[in-house]
Amino acid sequence: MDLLTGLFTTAFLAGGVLALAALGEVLAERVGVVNLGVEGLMAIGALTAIATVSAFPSPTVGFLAALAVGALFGALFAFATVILRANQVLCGLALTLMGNGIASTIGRAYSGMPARATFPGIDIPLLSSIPILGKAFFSQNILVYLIYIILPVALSYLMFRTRHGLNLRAVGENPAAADAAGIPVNLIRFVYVTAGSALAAGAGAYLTLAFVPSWSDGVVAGRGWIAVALVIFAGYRPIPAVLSGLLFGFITALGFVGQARGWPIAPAFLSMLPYLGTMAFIIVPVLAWQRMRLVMAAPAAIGVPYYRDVR
Amino acid sequence: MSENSTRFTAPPGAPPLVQLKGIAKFFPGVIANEDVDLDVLPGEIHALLGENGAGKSTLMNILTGIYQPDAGQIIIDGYAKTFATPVQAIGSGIGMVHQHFKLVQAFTVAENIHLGWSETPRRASGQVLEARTAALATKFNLQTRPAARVSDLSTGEQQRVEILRVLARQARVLILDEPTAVLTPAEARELFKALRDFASQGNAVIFISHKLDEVLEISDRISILRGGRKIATENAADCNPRMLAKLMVGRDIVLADMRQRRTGAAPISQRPVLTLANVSALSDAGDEALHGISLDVHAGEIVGIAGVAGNGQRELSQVLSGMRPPSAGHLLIDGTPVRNSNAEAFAKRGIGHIPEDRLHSGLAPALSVTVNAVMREYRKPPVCSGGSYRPTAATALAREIAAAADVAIPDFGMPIRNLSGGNQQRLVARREMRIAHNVLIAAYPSRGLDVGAINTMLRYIVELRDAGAGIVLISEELDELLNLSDRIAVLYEGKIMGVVDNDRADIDEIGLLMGGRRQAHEVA
Amino acid sequence: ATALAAIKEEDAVVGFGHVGPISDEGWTWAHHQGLLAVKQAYPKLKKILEVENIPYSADATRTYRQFVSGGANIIFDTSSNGDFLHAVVKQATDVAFLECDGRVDMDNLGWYYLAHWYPTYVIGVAAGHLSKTGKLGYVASFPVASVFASTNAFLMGARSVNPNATLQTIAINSWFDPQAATQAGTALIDNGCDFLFGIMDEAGYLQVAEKRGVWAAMWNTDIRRYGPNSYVSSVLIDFSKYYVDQVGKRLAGTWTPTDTLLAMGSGVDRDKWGEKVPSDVTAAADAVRDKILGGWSPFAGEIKDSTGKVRVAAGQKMTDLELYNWDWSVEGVTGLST
Amino acid sequence: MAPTWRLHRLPSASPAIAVAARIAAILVALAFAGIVLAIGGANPLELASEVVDASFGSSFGLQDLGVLLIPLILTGLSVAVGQQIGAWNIGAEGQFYAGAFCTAAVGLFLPGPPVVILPVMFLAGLFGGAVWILIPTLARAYANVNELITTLLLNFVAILLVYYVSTSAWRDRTANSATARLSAEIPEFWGSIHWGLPIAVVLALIVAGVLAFSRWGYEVRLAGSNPSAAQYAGIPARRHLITVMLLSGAIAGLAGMLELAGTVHRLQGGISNNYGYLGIMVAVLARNSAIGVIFSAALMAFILNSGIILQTQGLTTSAVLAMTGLILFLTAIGDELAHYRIARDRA
Ligand SMILES: Nc1ncnc2c1ncn2[C@@H]1O[C@H](COP(=O)(O)OP(=O)(O)OP(=O)(O)O)[C@@H](O)[C@H]1O
Ligand SMILES: Nc1ncnc2c1ncn2[C@@H]1O[C@H](COP(=O)(O)OP(=O)(O)OP(=O)(O)O)[C@@H](O)[C@H]1O
Ligand SMILES: [Mg+2]
Ligand SMILES: [Mg+2]
Repeated sequence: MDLLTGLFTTAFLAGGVLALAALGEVLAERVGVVNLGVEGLMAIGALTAIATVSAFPSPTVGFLAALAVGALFGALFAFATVILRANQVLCGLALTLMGNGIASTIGRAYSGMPARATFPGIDIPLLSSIPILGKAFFSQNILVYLIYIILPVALSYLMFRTRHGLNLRAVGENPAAADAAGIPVNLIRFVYVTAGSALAAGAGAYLTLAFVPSWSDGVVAGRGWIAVALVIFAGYRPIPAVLSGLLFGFITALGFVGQARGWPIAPAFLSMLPYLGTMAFIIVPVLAWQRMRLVMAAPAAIGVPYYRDVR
Repeated sequence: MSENSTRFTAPPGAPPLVQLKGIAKFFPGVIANEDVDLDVLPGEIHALLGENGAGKSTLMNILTGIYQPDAGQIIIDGYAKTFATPVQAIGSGIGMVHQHFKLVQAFTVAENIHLGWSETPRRASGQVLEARTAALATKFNLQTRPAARVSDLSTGEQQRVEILRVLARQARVLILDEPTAVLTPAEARELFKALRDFASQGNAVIFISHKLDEVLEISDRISILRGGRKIATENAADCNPRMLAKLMVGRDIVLADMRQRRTGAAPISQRPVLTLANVSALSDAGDEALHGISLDVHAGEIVGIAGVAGNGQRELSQVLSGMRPPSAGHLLIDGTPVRNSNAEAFAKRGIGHIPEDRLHSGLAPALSVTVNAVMREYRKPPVCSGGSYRPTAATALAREIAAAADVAIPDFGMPIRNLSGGNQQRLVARREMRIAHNVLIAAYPSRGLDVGAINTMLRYIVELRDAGAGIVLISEELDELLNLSDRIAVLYEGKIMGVVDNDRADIDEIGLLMGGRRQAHEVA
Repeated sequence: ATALAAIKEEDAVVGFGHVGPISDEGWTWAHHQGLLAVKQAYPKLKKILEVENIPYSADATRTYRQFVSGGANIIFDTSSNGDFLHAVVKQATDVAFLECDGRVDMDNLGWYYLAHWYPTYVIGVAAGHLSKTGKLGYVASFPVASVFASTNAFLMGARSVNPNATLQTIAINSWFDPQAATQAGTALIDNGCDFLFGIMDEAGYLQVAEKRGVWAAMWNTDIRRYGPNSYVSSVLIDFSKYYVDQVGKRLAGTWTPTDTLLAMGSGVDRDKWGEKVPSDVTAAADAVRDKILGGWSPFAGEIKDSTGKVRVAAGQKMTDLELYNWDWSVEGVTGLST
Repeated sequence: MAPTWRLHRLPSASPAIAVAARIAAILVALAFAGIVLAIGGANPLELASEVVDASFGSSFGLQDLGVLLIPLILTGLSVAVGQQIGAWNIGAEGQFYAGAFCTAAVGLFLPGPPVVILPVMFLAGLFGGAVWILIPTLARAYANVNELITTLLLNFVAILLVYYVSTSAWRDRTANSATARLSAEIPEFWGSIHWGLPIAVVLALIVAGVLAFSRWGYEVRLAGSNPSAAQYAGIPARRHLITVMLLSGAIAGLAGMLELAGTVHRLQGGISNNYGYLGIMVAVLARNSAIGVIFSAALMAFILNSGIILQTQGLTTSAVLAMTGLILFLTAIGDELAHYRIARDRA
């Protein structure tokens, strides 16, 4: 396979994990809740998917099961942070610990088993024969299309083109105003935090059903944190979130290609590339265009619990 | 009240639109409302009066489903209702424009109008919402800019958005909580007309205000709350300001002419203490907000700045207090030009500043009363000496300021946001007066205060003037300006349209200047 | 050093500290098999303590100290914790310590490791036969000694068949990151490699090789099920005999610290060849294996390093300790030394 | 009317109730874990007594706690200091490594007696941490770039850098992917506890003191709480933001320095056991109080140390991890519930 095509192929594959997790976090943060449990949720999702396909060898069932279990843990987190209004940072970090711990405890039984079913690649006729990008993008598994096209477009449409999207964004911007306008703040927060958690778990499932199709303890390897960072980078918007996941995946892949090609840079420094590159992509545009600050602004009520009775 | 002929008359025996019975609401250690009965009839404008903290907002928050009453009943059209959430209240035709606007700053006007509204089309793109908003604005005759972000709007514009939002939802009861009077007299008249029209269709308006004249002008009946209880409901025709003030506060309030100087008061100085020479300044967004302003302030005089909020007042007060450097022109203190603007240096030279938004720019709401009280004097002994900060000395100073401001504070360590807005305002004023031996910039010092508190506040200002400080009084209350100022400058779109000597001032002329017209004959 | 006093089996406590989870199907799993062998050999042991995922930090000291407090008589650190372990070794002089890949001796501390370069050379021979492009790929963690030995032995094996073979390494800069290993494997294949080898615990790059239809060989255990068509072999490790032996000595009162490199055939070997590997290839490779078992060493001069400098003169033979401490790349290996 | 009871939320919880809620949360978490363990066939009470015994019953246990406390206090302090000015320093982990890196550079290459070297190392640690947060600081101060993401990203870079030097240029042939032992070590004063512990505690007290009793501390609090009020009072908020963030980084760098020169002695990958991230929890548990950090770090050290003890008792790492998470989760909930008071209303 041509080198560039390979580069894009792994970029799409690796970026998908980050993109899906970041999409989940966009949902939570858009309604004003910071969920630092992404890393743990991904572990739970990765395990659930493997465990499920080992019983029902269908990747779709495995993926859906991961979404469901992710939603369950997300609901627990949402109950604590939205209903009881406990500290979001602490609960999120605790969720990560719990998720990792539970996943690797239960995961013992599933280590060393290749996924019994994975998402196969589908060649899209015509499109897949476009040079370079065709093979890289249009002969991927179905999840890749879900992550790169269907979800971001749908979520972006939902958020910015519908009544419901208007309401949910208002909840993240000014819950008191949303409440006074008759929007059920806690319900919306609960639902989106839960849904976002489901997507984070889905990112884990994507790992074990498509990317590295097997479970091993620690398979998430810190990507949950990157996803959280990318959400800020993407200005809390779905399409940029997905693109930033792709960008990160691309720079990572570039580092490996650099090693394979024998670039005269120490591997450790090539491995730093994605982090430094992301930083540059954050800082430089803001320095260059003042307006970016407005566009990138976080929802105003992010991280703040809402109490109707307290001013 | 008689000028409007098309009064709505409810059919005999029709139930009140809204009836509150025995409403009570308790907060930790506070009785916000107790045993409140209130009837609001179709077709009437019903004013709600009361001191700061009397429980007006709380009562209305109960009626709109934001708070749950601890006792009592809400009856709409004769049917008992429970409003567990604001949606249910909206569903029953109750809409409220809150004292603290409930708008999403990052959203456009159109988006705010359509928030949480069941009639918003499911598929709602920016253009669709903006078109609908424009249509609504025309229908209800309320000027708005549908595509503008709320954070770019003046307070007055924001208020219009709030009203439009409520009206669009076919509210039958419109509650206005201290519509902070950010309108020119003409605009206010327009609003009142809109309210009258609204009421004349069989709807009702509940109008909360501290401005007694306005209340008398607009309302049919007036209810008065004191200490959470309803004291009285009167026909507006039977009331006068003095009597209302007495009912609210429980004692007589004397509204003196503040321009009287007591004997021994400092005279107006010959030389200005503060001079603006052709000063321009940029706004936060980077646009020029002040264009070549020239103004002198003399010791012992009050210079009023009239104008609709949002015409550069914020920038002007910041330039005058050293928080914002002029982009062009000169600023002179005591005749010497100031090179770098710095709030600290200005404070040192005796320039105090009561900011427009006291809670968010003059205070750190989450920090203690002490920390906030010493904000202007912490740099010098006894609070600080040689880099060390002495909490006990700071608390002692805070006590002194609180005593002078006549505010009782149970615990100087509690966050200042727990104080009522009125008390915050008094503390800020006293704090600034301590350093303002040269000039005091007072931006909307009486905004949101009840009559009693306004009286106190204005007395403070006069006291300071008499002690020989120059005062810049920024206000949208023409009455207040006329009552205090020696001269009135009118600000419009960042320019001074004219400076009027109080003795020769004419309300209508000032009103026109505020609207951007220089001469009376331009009116077409 | 004098031997530590004997203890009765019923009173004895054995400790195992691992770097990863025993479920890793790799390094730690293999050591855990050793533990199971000890359990079977000495069924009356009072207790076997085992802790996984010991971080390479001061936490290791805390853990081993807990072993000592828990009454351990002999402790295996299955992945060198260096100073973190030695701090405890110095304090607990009546406890026998064994550090895998340790390199340091004390009165009550010995070390052990595997002469993995021999089976690796054998697999390299197979790779020389199987690779059509002559471009071999290696997924590495960090440029540490075991990685140098592994890459060098592998390429030397391949070059014994195909003198033009080259080895491209990619270091993922982590000991464990299946996602990165997968990407690294992909990048190697995209760059023309048709045989992947590496030092990873999990099967990431094997699964890539399977998908892309190239050959792959692994470390530690038999994980051919991840890539039945690609699997060539594995550097199979087995500590059972060694562990049973050491525990036996400790019980008998004859334990003294030793340095041990487990030889091919007793602790380390190639795995059973993959089903798809042609029999002529396996035969050729196994012939080399037999030669090594017979005492021949492939690690003899002349050996040049990647800059072309002769490091081992003709006629000279590298000792096992030199092989163990290898820290330069042989000619043809790219990506490790910079 | 019958007396009615209702739930009130107070703006701040009384300290006694807050402590009680925290203890209750931990007990509930432990009870839950105990039940799970009992179902799995273990004896939770025995395990519990083992943990307490191993932590407090022996001098070794206390030493382990003490050594663990040092990095936790400092990274917690680092995060808490950043919060004073409203900055989230998620990068204490990276600054820890950077501090250790600079310390190692001094310890490996600067000749001299320990009395000279140790102070230089101390400064190097502070310097390394501060340098590592410099770009996030400037980006936040001058371009308002969210420091949360920039500091986080730099963690990964710092870790890679340390792995790189300790496996290549600075590697010691006799050690396994680590540098040689540093030329100077912080002396120990009780068992394995070195002078880093008093340094960390004193530093926390100093920071608390400076924040409470200096003009600078006053200005920082004001600027952190409300930047517009700071502008109003003529406080140079940007300058304070920069100093405080650099200080936050320097403190985390010092944590790396003390861990390296006092506990680990060789630079190597993985010397920070997620101390930077744990510091976030320590600071949140302490509600960003510099003195509170000492206590929450002690709590965290006890939880972590108990985890190690439980592992030697046969519990898996992952089970211990899950339990730690549960304790923190319930603690967060307990902290919030402590604000509520059931009151009887005058009816
Ligand atoms: N959320 C709250 N928490 C605690 N106490 C409250 C709260 N809201 C209101 N109160 C109490 O209820 C009293 C009534 O407050 P409210 O805001 O209704 O007064 P108001 O009449 O609207 O005053 P103003 O004229 O200043 O707006 C206040 O004095 C306060 O003590
Ligand atoms: N979060 C809070 N917790 C407890 N009490 C509060 C809180 N917020 C406000 N209060 C109480 O509310 C009272 C009044 O507050 P409020 O903001 O309604 O003032 P206000 O009466 O409306 O004054 P103004 O009209 O000048 O703004 C104060 O006495 C204060 O003790
Ligand atoms: Mg009010
Ligand atoms: Mg008020």
